[in-house]
Amino acid sequence: MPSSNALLHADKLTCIREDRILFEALSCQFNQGDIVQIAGPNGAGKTSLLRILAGLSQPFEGEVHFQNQPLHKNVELYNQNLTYIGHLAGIKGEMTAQENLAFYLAMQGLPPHAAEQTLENVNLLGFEDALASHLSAGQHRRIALARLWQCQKPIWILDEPFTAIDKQGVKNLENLFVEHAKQGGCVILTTHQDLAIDAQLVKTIELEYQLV
Amino acid sequence: MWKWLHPYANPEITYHFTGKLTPWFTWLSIILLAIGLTWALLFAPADYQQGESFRIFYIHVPAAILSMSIYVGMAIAAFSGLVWQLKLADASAAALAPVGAVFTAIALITGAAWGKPMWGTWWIWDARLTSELILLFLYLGVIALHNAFEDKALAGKAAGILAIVGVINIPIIKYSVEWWNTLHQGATVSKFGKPAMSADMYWPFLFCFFGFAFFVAAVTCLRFKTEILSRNSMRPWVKALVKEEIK
Amino acid sequence: MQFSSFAEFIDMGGYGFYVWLSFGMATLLLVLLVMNSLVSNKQVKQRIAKQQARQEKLKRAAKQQAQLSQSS
Amino acid sequence: MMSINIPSYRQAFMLMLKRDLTIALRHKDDIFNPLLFFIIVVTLFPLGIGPEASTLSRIAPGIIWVAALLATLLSLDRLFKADFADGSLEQMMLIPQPLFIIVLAKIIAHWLITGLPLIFIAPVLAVLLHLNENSYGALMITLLIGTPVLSFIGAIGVALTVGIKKGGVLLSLIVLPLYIPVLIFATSAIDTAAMNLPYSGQVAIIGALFFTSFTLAPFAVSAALKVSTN
Repeated sequence: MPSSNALLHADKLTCIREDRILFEALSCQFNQGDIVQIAGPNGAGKTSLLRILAGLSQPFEGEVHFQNQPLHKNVELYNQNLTYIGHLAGIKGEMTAQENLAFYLAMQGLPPHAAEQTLENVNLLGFEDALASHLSAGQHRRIALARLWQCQKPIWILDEPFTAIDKQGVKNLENLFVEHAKQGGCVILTTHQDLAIDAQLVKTIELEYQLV
Repeated sequence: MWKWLHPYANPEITYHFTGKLTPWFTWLSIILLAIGLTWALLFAPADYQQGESFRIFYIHVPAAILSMSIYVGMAIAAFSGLVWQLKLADASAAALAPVGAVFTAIALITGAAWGKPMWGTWWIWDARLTSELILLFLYLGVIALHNAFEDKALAGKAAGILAIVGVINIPIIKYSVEWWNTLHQGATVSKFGKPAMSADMYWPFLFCFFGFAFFVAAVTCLRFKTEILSRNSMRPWVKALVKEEIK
Repeated sequence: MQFSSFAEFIDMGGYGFYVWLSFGMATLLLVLLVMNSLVSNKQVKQRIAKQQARQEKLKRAAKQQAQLSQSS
Repeated sequence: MMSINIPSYRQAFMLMLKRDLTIALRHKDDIFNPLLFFIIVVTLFPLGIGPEASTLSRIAPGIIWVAALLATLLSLDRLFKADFADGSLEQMMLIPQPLFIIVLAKIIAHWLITGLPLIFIAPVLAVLLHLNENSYGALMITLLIGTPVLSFIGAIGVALTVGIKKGGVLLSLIVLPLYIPVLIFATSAIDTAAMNLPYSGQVAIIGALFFTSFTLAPFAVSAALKVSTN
């Protein structure tokens, strides 16, 4: 049974992709102040698990609960509390870095002028007016991640956030995660790198590649 | 309210239940069709206007009625699959689509073959033939969409949404085509008046209709079983069942 | 019985071609549908059997490797 | 819980609309290619059929409307495909506002970019096809309320096929049969107008189709997108 302060808990999730059971009857919970790393080899279902937790995919069986209520009953409330950044950065090449960020901030109810200042955090100052199609994949990812610095939503679900990010950037992100957790947030992420965060702060959920 | 449905939501139980029903449907269909078609071809009287060509009626009309009702049935199944998240309802919708398409094709072909001696041409843009043709397109769209997805559960959901959109459109399309038809052709083409059917025409028709209906049921059961298997291939019961059957 | 001879039955009062075309095409389509349903049923079962065989092979390989790493 | 002030439905709608229009205006091919296609298809007909004015004016409504259907179909792919490919669609699914608001904004943006230009160019093409002089009003009205219906219904088809790699042909198979009623009533309204008869009946029916698709399509699109992004 999940404890009452669980922000998010998964109840007996089963995920099936093209005739293969990725995981079965997986239960886990995420509390305020948690940094949870989902680990496992390629094809173990890390991304699928994150997408199910974010409400983007439906599990074959089982359910995700947010504040002890099934997800499908309060999608809007859940989405108010969730930031998900997946493999794809969701950056439009036809818009500038600043416009891209400003759009996502505005959808959270934040003023667009916050965008310029936030781009500084991800080392993109000077690129505000560059069309995103002229920027690299790493820079796209940094634009996408930039909104985390402004983000007031407690639950962060991040799929491989460190891909194509330089060392300093990774360090900044890690500091941000710790800060967020201290303020009562919850970070769920996958990564192939070792986190340089105090091991006591990080929980790990290990997914195995199942043969059958 | 839907609690009583629960055992049927279990794929294993449904699979075996369907397996038990299939032979009943098959035999009923064979018997009814044997009686109905023999009666229709040999013993039913010829129509006083259309002569012996009227015998096409015994296939054409059941096929046309079934083609429409299968689409509606498919949409209802898809709707319950979408609303109550019944995975088996999606599977049954997927099983129905090809059957419906075949009956639509039969209705079209027999309609054309009946039209040639009656109207002097294989095809006229008659309201009923036109809407039957559009119905065939709707079926083909559903089938093509279903085949385009690799994940069968997603395929069922997507095809289901299309079937529901289609069923909302069918009355609109039917109405618009009928209206278009009267506008452009007026009374120049005499449609078949509803033939006043005598009892010796009515009975063979009923036998044929129910024969085809049970045929639909039998084939749908078979396809439904296939769908259940392919969607549950990772389940132990499916593996055991397949191991037993393929030796 | 409406027909006095077999030839008359085939002729269908002059409409033979159309009547038999209808019945023939309908039968053909229905037979094709049944065949397709039977074949796809069989194919699905074969696919599942194949997949099962492959998984068992993988499992055995994994077991062997585990034993090897244990003994070394 | 931290307090978060989320934008209202109207604000979210406007944000989305503005974003899509900005992208389209910077990517001008999206506007001009379907328009060019529309013009070329219409010019092909006289070349294929012959230049007699009477024949052309007889079939002009059909040609213009069929070309409009095909041009809309061609432009539909852009509606969700780019957003699906770069991950923006996922982000839109996670916006706190109901999905149908976002969908509605995107469809309206699509119509403003592709449907509206068709309406402006259609009278010029009608001149080339010797459309009956009485019919111009009917042509404009049917295009004005008919092309949004095409966008709405088409959006359902795109939403269903967006995750499929070769969805182009499939899209036309799915969508074109659903376009038939609009085609029938629109061309008939134009024909009726040519005979100087009142065509308000047909326009009323297209209007009904417009409101039906306006209210129902966003929900169907939302459901379809959830399946496609799964």
